This record gives sequence, structure tokens and C-alpha cells, in this order.
Amino acid sequence: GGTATAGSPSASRAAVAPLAPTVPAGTTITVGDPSVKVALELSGLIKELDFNVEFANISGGPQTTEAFRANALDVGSVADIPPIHATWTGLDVRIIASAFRQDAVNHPLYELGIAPGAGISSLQELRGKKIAYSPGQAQGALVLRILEKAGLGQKDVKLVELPSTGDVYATALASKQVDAAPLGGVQIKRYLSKYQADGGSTLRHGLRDDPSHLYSPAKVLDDPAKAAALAAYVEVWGKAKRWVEDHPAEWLEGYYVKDQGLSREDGRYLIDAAGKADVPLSWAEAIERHQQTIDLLAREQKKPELVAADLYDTRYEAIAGTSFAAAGKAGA
Amino acid sequence: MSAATAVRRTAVAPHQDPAPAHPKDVRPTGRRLGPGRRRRLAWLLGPSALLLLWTVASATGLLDPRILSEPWTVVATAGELIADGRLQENLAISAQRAGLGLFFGIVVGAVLALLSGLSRAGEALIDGPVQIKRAIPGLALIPLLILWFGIDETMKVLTITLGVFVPIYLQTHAALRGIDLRYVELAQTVGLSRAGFIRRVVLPGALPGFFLGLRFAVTGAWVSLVVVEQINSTSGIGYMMELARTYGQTNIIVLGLAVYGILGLLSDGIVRFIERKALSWQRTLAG
Amino acid sequence: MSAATAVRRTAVAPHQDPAPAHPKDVRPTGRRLGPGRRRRLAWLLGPSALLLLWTVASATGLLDPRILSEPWTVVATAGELIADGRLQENLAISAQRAGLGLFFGIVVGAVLALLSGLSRAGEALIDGPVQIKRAIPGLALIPLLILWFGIDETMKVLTITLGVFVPIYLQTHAALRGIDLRYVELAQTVGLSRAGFIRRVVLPGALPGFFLGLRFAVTGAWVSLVVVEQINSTSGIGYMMELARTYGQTNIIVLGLAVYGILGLLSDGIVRFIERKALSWQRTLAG
Amino acid sequence: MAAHFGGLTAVGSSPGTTPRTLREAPTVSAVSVRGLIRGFGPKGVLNGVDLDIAPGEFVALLGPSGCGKSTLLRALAGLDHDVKGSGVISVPDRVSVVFQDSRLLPWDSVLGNVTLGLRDHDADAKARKALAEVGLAGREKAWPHELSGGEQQRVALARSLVREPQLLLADEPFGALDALTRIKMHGLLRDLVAAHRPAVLLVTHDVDEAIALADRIVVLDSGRVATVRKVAPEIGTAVDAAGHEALRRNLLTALGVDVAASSH
Amino acid sequence: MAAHFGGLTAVGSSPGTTPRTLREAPTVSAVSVRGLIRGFGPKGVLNGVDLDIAPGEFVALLGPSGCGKSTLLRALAGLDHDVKGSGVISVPDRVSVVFQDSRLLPWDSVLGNVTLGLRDHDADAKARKALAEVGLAGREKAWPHELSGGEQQRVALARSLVREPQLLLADEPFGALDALTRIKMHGLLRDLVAAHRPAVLLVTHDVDEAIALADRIVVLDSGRVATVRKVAPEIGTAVDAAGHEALRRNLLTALGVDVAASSH
Ligand SMILES: Nc1ncnc2c1ncn2[C@@H]1O[C@H](COP(=O)(O)OP(=O)(O)OP(=O)(O)O)[C@@H](O)[C@H]1O
Ligand SMILES: Nc1ncnc2c1ncn2[C@@H]1O[C@H](COP(=O)(O)OP(=O)(O)OP(=O)(O)O)[C@@H](O)[C@H]1O
Ligand SMILES: [Mg+2]
Ligand SMILES: [Mg+2]
Repeated sequence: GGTATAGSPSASRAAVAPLAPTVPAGTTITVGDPSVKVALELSGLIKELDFNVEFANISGGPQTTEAFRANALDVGSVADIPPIHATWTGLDVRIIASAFRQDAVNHPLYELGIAPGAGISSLQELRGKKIAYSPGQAQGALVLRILEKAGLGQKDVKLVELPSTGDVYATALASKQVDAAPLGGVQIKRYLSKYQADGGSTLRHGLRDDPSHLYSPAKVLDDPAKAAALAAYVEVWGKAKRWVEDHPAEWLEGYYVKDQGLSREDGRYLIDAAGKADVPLSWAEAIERHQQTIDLLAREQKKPELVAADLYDTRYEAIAGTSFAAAGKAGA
Repeated sequence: MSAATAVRRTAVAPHQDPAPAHPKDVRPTGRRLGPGRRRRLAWLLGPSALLLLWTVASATGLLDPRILSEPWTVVATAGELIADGRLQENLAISAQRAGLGLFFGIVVGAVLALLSGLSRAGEALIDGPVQIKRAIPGLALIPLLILWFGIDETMKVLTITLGVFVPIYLQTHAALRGIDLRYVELAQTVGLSRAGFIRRVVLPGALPGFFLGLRFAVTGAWVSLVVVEQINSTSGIGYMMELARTYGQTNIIVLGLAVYGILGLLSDGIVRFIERKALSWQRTLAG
Repeated sequence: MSAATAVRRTAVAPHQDPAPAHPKDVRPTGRRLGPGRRRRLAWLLGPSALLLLWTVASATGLLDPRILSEPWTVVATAGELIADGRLQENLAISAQRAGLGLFFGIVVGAVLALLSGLSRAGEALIDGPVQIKRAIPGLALIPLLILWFGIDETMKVLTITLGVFVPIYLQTHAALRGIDLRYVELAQTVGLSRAGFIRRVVLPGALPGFFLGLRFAVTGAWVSLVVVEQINSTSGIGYMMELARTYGQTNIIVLGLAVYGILGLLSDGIVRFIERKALSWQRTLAG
Repeated sequence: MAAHFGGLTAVGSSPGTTPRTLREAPTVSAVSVRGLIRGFGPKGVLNGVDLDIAPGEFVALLGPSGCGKSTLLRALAGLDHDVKGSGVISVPDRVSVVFQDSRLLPWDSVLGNVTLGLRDHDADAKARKALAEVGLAGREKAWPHELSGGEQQRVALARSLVREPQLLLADEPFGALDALTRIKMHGLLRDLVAAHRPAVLLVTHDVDEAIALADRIVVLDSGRVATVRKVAPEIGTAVDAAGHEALRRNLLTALGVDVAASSH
Repeated sequence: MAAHFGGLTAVGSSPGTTPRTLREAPTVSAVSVRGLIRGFGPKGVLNGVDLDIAPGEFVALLGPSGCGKSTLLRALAGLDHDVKGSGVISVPDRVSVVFQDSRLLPWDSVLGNVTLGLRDHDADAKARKALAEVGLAGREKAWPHELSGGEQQRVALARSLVREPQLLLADEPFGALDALTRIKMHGLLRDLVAAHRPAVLLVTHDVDEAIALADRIVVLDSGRVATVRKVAPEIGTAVDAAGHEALRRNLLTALGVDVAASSH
């Protein structure tokens, strides 16, 4: 396997024409960023997008890369694994905006669900246990990182390949088919409320799993009109992040309850779990952490090495951070 | 009244008309080998038993409500979702997609079946690719479909169409090929035109098979919503279920399953009803 | 030789045996309405055309190789995978799973079809739940299957069984119900026992439908591997494809699709071959 | 109609006890039909048929096309569960039917069709013998569709010959046979009757055939038994017998044929 | 066998030009069969049949069961593409067939079965009239399975009556009819022949019927035409005509019946 050539990030990326200050008339971009779309609508920021933006309800790695290939999407919203895999499969992509969580270690997206009676209370105790593993997904990469942190190799545990869709992991834990499995978001709360009584628990992994990115195909970014439109979008995106930060009640009601059909309680749990957002002005730290993830995955999954910095389009580095910070000052 | 006492009589055990006002009706009652007379509403028995089982298993704790919500929870959830309009809206949108896909699938499947069933050239060209198509997992085709047809409604309806046409094709083709040669000979001797042959012999003769294909197709159309409504959609029952799955809302998932079950039973029932009417000329074991 | 000059003759246009050594063979040649004689190897035409299309589209760059690898790449990949043994091993394991699931599915489907087809009570209890089962998306059942049957081979074979038994049941049931009442009457008058009735009338009469169900079942068994081999498995063709998908190894995915296509064509062809032999008593349009 | 439901058939008739309606009967007969009424939809087909057949008796049934002969036979064979009507029928245990269509299972060989339902050890040998008797030796393995119309009818006949019914119901079993074959088949049927003495009800359109074979001839008309004629033994066996032509004309007249004017 | 392939039928026979084999023919006949050989597997059924039928001529075909009568008819109707054999057949353009089984489409009404393939504007009216003539007025909407055997046969007859064929091939079309109905149907067939003068080939097992209807009677035996008898007009119409009984005995003898000994 492994025949996919690592995307040869054009060294000339920096030499690409600087972003145009205005979006040419008639430019259209298709955006796969469903939650931000709701934030834009709730906040009225959507009016600031004075060019044609079409929203598609597409997010996550597999779906966005499929849509990129089909030229059906210009920008997608994902965590830090999909850009890596996209590059490995020969799809040249660039990150154009990144958001994180403040105090990320204490506000993780995922926790390690522990099956009732598995007797795991520290990462080291994972040795010899069955762990649900979905290669190619963020959860899969997380498992590898957790093992690395615990000083364990793939051989020291039993990785059980399972798709992480729906509540398969919770079910697998509850029926003790696996001893540990990464659970994300509201599934953590559900698992505990359902199975804590039986002895189920969760374990914090103490790693940062918070990156969330906007990324686009390089082909799109080479188009000056679209590149300018994306810059405008990223700017509003930063403001939207700030708006969500500042309007938790509206966000809870408008997004979680009304749009996603969650109960208020669940929505509040998710908002609390997310903590405060961090949209940095510089990507340096993020790129460094991204590189570590790449190194780990390349080693464990036998993939070619990549340079993390090549995954980022630095022309956009400060845009989101600036607007995020500015909107905060203006709103305060 | 006369009877042969010399002859063993067990098999003639007669039965009497229970209403004495009626004239006597005593018939030879040999064992009946068919399933007997159709009884109205009997079809409710199985689903009701299932429902009862579910209820009892939930009530006694045999069934873990954390995996499969209790019926009453599901009913309550349904009440909520209906009250705020989500269930109906999603259903309406899904029904539209399924209906469109079904329509095109039926047309495509039937036309291909005719082409391939009535000419060896058509068969050579069409049949193999259809068999290949149905051997390839639908999920694996989605990237190609997105590539060629984008991520909008077209692609969704097309995906359903692609799923639906297969059973229609296969069944119609097989039924058509199964038409008794005697009727083909008849058509030849009365000088039916090709169109007349199709209209008067092939279509009615293949109708039983077509209906069976339709039964696969209607449930198939509903089921494929689960897949297509994961792609760029913000509505529909498949989307509703997918959302519930990512948030682990067991009650909504199970409600979705119940809705699927009911939709399946209903659509299948409707097809079978039409089938019975349309095939009233048949004298079969079905009675 | 005599001919009526008063009578129009176009339809009698005779044709002559091309080999003059043979006795003359001049027949009335009315239009033939059926598809005509079966031709050997004609079935290869469609798949070959498909292959040609794919090759040409790839060679001319019409088809993006990142979406659908070129045929030669796929052949090269197949060569590599066969050389290092991966393809055969995965196929063997998958074939075992599919075979087991198929076997149980056929047994379960046929038995349920008989129970439900031959008694109204059986039908009332069995038919509804089967319709519900097939209306419920298979993916949604996986958590329940994991809960009840774990994540080992049992669960995999069971999932395939659950998928396979549906078409077998539906087809056998419908074919059985479609048996001409005249044969049922005959069975009654010759005093066939229930078992004899099933063996001599029901099973052979329902065989054409059963075979059609089997055609759905064999490809169904292969296709369901894609789903079941995602669960706790590190082998099998479905797993191989899933892995390739997560890593975006288009060439392996497309190879997988090709393998599926070939497997589908082959298994379908085998069933149809057996069908033709077993149903040689039929005199139908199929010829 | 409610009376046909499976659950109700047990009323008054647990196996082993003679049913009440039969105990009343004083005379011995294999078949007894009283006030038989059958109809499809509004129009009645049988409007009160009474008929008795003694064990060993051979009754021929004549009647115009569509008068209800097959309907009567099906009622006797217990094959009309779903047909409206009333009346009292009693028939023996083992009834064998030759249908108007030859009704061979298309998926079974000729031999398989003959042995259908036979439970004897030597079923195959018996069936081969019967097939040879009807002139189809060597065709045991043929499919029904490979037979000519008359051959199919003879297989159906062979199927009824290998059985030992107490009542044989035959619906035009010789319709598709030529004169010579027909005469041979008459002989076979006579042998069967002589050997096992079943009651026979034979539907035919051939008045001569009826006279040649039957002890008694019944003509059905307007849903009732219109005419009954005993056939004296000497009339049945010889064409030149005194009463033969008279009986023939009599029956043809009963069937509505103007004997004087017709060319047969 | 290669000669049956669709692609080869055009050889020497583009529409409009008279095919070579026909131009050679000197005499005028509707049907011409020369050296017809047909067989299933090793055994031959027809071993060289020669037969001519003039336009308007009525030929009756007799022969023992399984001798190949239906095989001959199917060859004339062009329905035996897949049967091995050789020979030269020429038949007119419009051929109508009454099959040995009545062969009604089970999914079509009685009326629909009669109008099948009719292209006239008044097809329905014609069909209703034909149905009335065969005594089935009012049954137009019935399903075939709701008819008695004889009624089904009469529908098949009606289907052939509404057409105006140049050749009518009828395979035992009256087999399931009672004496009176049969006489009526004979009349209808005679009327059709008088009106449109088709060539007719009628298979029957009833020697009297053959004499009553045909201009010429052909007996098939061992796959060949064994006997040919002209029927003088006065013999056909009256039973008492001098030659009638002689012809009858002659034909029965040809069919292998020992006339002296048999009771018909
Ligand atoms: N299933 C049915 N539905 C409606 N009518 C029917 C049905 N079966 C029979 N009939 C009618 O009942 C009448 C009697 O039919 P039956 O078959 O008993 O006639 P038959 O005396 O056997 O005639 P044939 O000599 O032509 O066989 C006919 O008019 C027929 O059309
Ligand atoms: N498809 C077939 N395969 C093999 N043998 C056949 C086939 N069709 C007919 N035969 C045989 O050919 C012979 C002639 O059949 P055909 O139907 O022509 O007889 P027939 O003269 O019409 O007889 P009948 O009066 O009984 O209808 C028969 O012995 C029959 O068994
Ligand atoms: Mg009848
Ligand atoms: Mg014949």
C-alpha cells in the first residue's frame, strides 16, 4: 500500500499573488461550515458577506474531500487529521483559518470511555486492553497519540477496528466488547449517565485535541477571485466565532436546540465543555503540534512524511485572529 | 338420505352450516393443502406481537432502555417531534425524494428490462452491466456520483433511482422471460405487432414479477434515504436519524426505526393491495 | 412445387438452407416475437463495453484517475496484491463469511417462506415482522447486533444472514403463493400428504422464484461484507476496501470494486446456470 | 360461507364417529347428493341436483357445454370450498379425479406425474405398467410439454388407473383421443372397474361412449338432473342391439339435437 | 439449424419479389408441403409429408394420437423454429390457428382474447358478434378461468372466426363440445368458409365430423400421408347418403379400428 504520493506542496506558495483587497463582482464560493452558517444567520453577520456564498451541509474529512474532488465545495470545516489524509491521497489542500480552545487540556473534545469493570484509571493501564480504533478518523489518530503518551506501542494493546459512527462505541463499551474507546461531545455525557451506574467511566487523556480548521483545495486558492472571497469569509468567520463566544444563550437556543434538535441541557453541556475559544494571530504553535501529529501518523500508519507548514496558506494567517479579537473589543 | 356403511368415512367428515335458517350445506371436507382463506387484519398480528414483545421486554427490564428505548418513550418523543413539526416536515421532504427516485427507478428499470428481455442484443449490452452495478456496494459509488452529479437534490434522487431500478429490472426481466411460450406463439399467430405484443402479452404477463420488484423498490427507496440524506442535506428523516446518531439520542433513533418500520409496512401493504386488484385474474395458492 | 399466385406472399418469404448438401429446408418465416436463440458468450459484450469505456475515458483524461484509477493501474495493483498474497487471503476469508451467511440465510429464508406461505397463521406472525425488518436500514441495526452477538465472527455471519434471508423469503413466498391453484387441487385429489405436497408441488413450483431470490442473495452476501468487515476485523475484502478508503488508496478501492463486479457477475452467472439446468422443464420466452 | 372456515369443520364430526347426516341414511350408496345448489355470483349453476351412485356403479354424465358437469364433479371432489351454495354430499374416502384438462405437473416427469401421491412400495413398477397400458411405454422420463395432447390425456388416465379409488370422477378423459386409442382406453377403464368395483362418474360428450361404458346415463340440464336412463347390459356391448339406436336417439333428443335433421 | 437464424431469412426473398422456390410452382394452391421432415431428438415424427390445399378447400386431418398432426400444423403456422427437420413449406400470408389447448390469455377478458391482434375499427363489435354466435353473449367481461372447458374452446373458436384468414389451421377445435353445440359450431365454420373461402386444415378425431365438414380427408400414419379420400358433396351433408357409411368404415379401418367388432 501507501502508493499515494505525498502532495508536493508547491514551494512557490509564498510567491503566489497576495490576496486582492476586494472580491470581484460575480464571485461565488460554496462553504461547508454548517454551524458557522447558523451563527452568521443568528448574529446577522451574514449580511456582511456582500458576494455570493452558498452553504452546503457538509463537514468532516471524508465528505469534504469527496466534495473537493467533485469541485462541489470551496472550503470545508474539519479537525487536523483530514488535511493530512487529503494530502496523502494526492489532494492538494491548504488551511486558511484555525480555531482552538483556551485551556484545551481541560476542555477536550474527546475523552476515553472505559467499559464497566475494565479497571482502567490511568493511561498506563491501557496495556493489554482492547481499544476501539478507527484508522483514518480523528478518533483513530487520538488513540495513537494517547498510546504514545502512555509510552505504549500498537503491539502493547489490542486495537479493535470499529467505525466510530453513531453510538457504536458506547454500545461496544457497554457490552464490554472493548475496554476503552474515545468518546466525543455529548456522547461522553450520555455514556456516563447511562453506564456510570454499571461502573462505566471516562478518562481524560490530557492531550490537545482541539484544533478546528477551515481548509480549501489549493486549486481554489489559486483563483484570485475565490481567494479574495475566502479571505472575506474568514474575516466574518472570526467575527462569528466571537459572536458565539459572547452570546451563549442565543447560541444554545438557535443552534443546539432549534437547529440540531438537542435538549437545552445537552446544549449547555456542550457549550460548557467547549470553554473559551482561541483564534490566534499566529499559527506557529499550531503548526508545530500539527507536525507532531503528522510524524506520529506517518510512523504508525507507514505513510510518507509531510511538512506541516506546507498545509497552511500563510496569506490568511492573521485574518481570522484579527477579526475575532476586534469583534471582541467592539462587542465589549 | 343414504350412506354407504361399507365405506370408511373419516375423510368425508361433513360440517354443517351453523345457521339453521340456511339450507343444509354438508360438503366433503378433504384436507386443504393451501393456506386457506385470507383473513382481514390478520397481518396486524405479527407487528402487534413484536410491539408487545418490545413493550414487555422493556417493562420487565429485559431490554436495556439505554440501547433500545421503551415504546412509551418513543411515543412521547414522537409526540414532541410532531408538536414542533419536525417529524412531519422531515417526512414530507423525504417522501418527495423517495417518490421521485422511485418514479425514475421504475421507469428506468422497466424500460431496461424490456430492452434486455426482448432482444438478445439488448440483453448482451444491458444485463451484464446491471449485474455488475448491483454487485458493487452502493456506498462505494457515492464519490463517483458526487463527482458527476454534484451534491444537490439531483444526486440524491439519482442515488435512490440507482438503487431502485435494480430490483425492478431484475424482477421484470425474469418475469418477462418466464412468460409461457404458448402465449408468445399465440401472439405470433394472431399477428400482433411488436408494440401490441408488449402491451397485450409481455406487460400483463410480467406484471406479477414487476409487482414483486416494486415491493423491493419501495422499501429500498426509503432505506436509501439513510445514506443520501447524510450528504449535504438539512432535512429528511435520514438526516434526522443521522443527527440523532451523532448526538446519541437513542429515543429519536428508535423513533426513526419505528417510522421506517411503519413506512415499510404501509408502502408494502399498498403495493400488495394494488397487486391483488391488478392480478385478480390469477388463480393461485394465494387465493 | 406449387404456389398460389393469387395470394400475397411477403410473409412466406422462405429461406434456404445455406448448405446445399442438406435437404431443402424452406419454412414460413413469420416475425419472431421472442428474443430469439441464446448465444454463447454474448453476455460478455456488456461488461467488455464497460471496460472499453473505462479504458478510453481514462486514456483520454476524461476520467480523473484520482477518482477512478485507470484500468492498467488497477491491473498493476492487482498484480502486486496477488504477488504478496493479500488479495487471495482477503478473498478467501470473505468468501468463507459470505458463504456461511448465505447458507444460513437461505435456510432461514426458505423455512420462513414455507411456514408463512402455507398457513395463514404463519403468515400473520411471520410476514409483518419480515417486512418491518427489511424496511429498517441495516446500518441502524448494528448497535443492537453488537449488543446481542458481540463483535466476533458470529455477529458478522449473522448480519450477512439477516441481509440474505430477506430476498430468499420474499421471493420464495411470492413464488409459492403464485403456484397455480390447479396443481394444488391435483395434489389434494391424489391424496398427497403435507410433506409430499411441499416436496412434489410447492418446492418445485416455487423454484423459479427461489432462484431469483438466490440471485439477490449471492450479490447481497458479497456486498454486506463492506459493512460487516468494518467491525473488528483485520481481514477480508470489505476490510481491505474500507482501509483503502480511509487512506484514500483509490487504486485499491477501484480494484475492490472490480473484484466485486467480477464476483457479482460470476456468482450470478453460476446461479443462472444452475437455474437453467434445474428449470429445464420450463417452456418460456427465455427459450 | 362461514361454514367453510377450517375451525368449524370439526362440528359434529370428530374422526371415527359417523356423522349424523349419514347415520340417517338407510340405503347403501357410494355417492349421495341431495339438493345440491352451486352458483358463481348471481347466476346459479346447479339448482338442486340429487344423485346416488352405488358402489361399483358406472354413471355417465351428459349435458350441454357449460351446464355444470365440471361444477358437480368438483363439488363431489371437495374442491369447491370457495363456491357459494348448499346441499348435502357424501362421498367415499378415496376419491380419484381425472380433470378436464390433463393437469400434469410441468416440473415432473411423466413417471413422476403418475406416481404422484402413491404410497405403495412398487409405485414405480405400477406406474410403468399403467403407462405401458395407455401406450406410453418408454416415455417415462419425458416432460409433460414434450407430449402430444392425446398423450397428456393418457398420462392423466394412467395416473387414475394406478390408484384404487372407491370413487372415480372423470371429466371427459377421452376427449383428445382418436377412435382406436379411445376404444383401447375404454377397455382399460372397464378392466379397472371390474377389478376394484369403484363407483364411477364419467363426463362425456360422446353419447355412444356413454352407452358403451355406463350402467346408467344422467343428463344434466338447467342445473338439474333432467333425464336418467338405465343401460341394459346387452345394449352397452353391441351396436346392433335392439334398444341401442333408440337409446341413442332418446339421449340426443334430451341433449337438444334434432336427430332426424342432423348428420349425427 | 443455421437456416433459422433471423439474419438469414432475407436470402433470396426481398419483399415484393416472388421467392424462387415459389416461381417454379405451376399449379395454384394455398398450402404446399413437400418432403416435410420433423423430429424431436433421435425419433422422427414427420417422415416426408406432401400436402397441397387449394384456396377455399377444406381438408380434415385424421390420425392416431401422437402421430404428428399438431407437429404438422405447427410447421405450417411457422411455430417450429427450434425443431430439427427439412422440407419445403409455402403458406399464405394470413394464417389463423386454433390451438389444441384453447390458449386464452389468462390476464385478458374473454372479449380481449377475441380481439387480440385485430386491427379493425369495429374489432369490439365484431368480437361481440362472434361471441354471441358461439353462444357466449354476455360473457365478454369474464376471465378465461371463469369459463367451462367447452366455453373456453368456443372463445378460441370465436377468436378465429373474427379474422379473415387465407388459411385456417384448427387443431381439434370441437373436442370439448357436446353434440348440439358441436353441430352449431359446424354451421358457423361452414358459414365462415362460405364467406371468405379460406383454405382449412382441421384436425379431428371424429370421423363423422370429418365427413360432415371436409372436401377431402387425409389420414396421417407413421409420419406420412397414408390415406386420402375425397368427400363427395352429397355424402357430406346427409347421413343416409349411399357412400357415407362406406367412407366412414373405410376411414375407421385406415385408423386401425376393427369396424365389425367395435361398438363404434
Ligand atoms: N370460477 C367461475 N366463476 C364464474 N363462473 C364460472 C366459474 N366456473 C364455472 N363457471 C360457469 O359455470 C357454468 C358451469 O361450468 P362447468 O365448468 O361446470 O360447465 P361444464 O358442464 O363442465 O361445461 P363443459 O362441458 O364446457 O366443460 C359455466 O357457465 C361457467 O361459465
Ligand atoms: N417438444 C417435444 N419434444 C419431444 N417430443 C415431442 C415434442 N412435441 C411433440 N413430441 C412428440 O411428437 C409426437 C407427435 O406429437 P403431436 O403433438 O404432433 O401429435 P398429435 O398427432 O397432435 O397427437 P394428439 O392427437 O395426441 O394431439 C408425439 O409422440 C410427441 O410425444
Ligand atoms: Mg367441464
Ligand atoms: Mg395434437
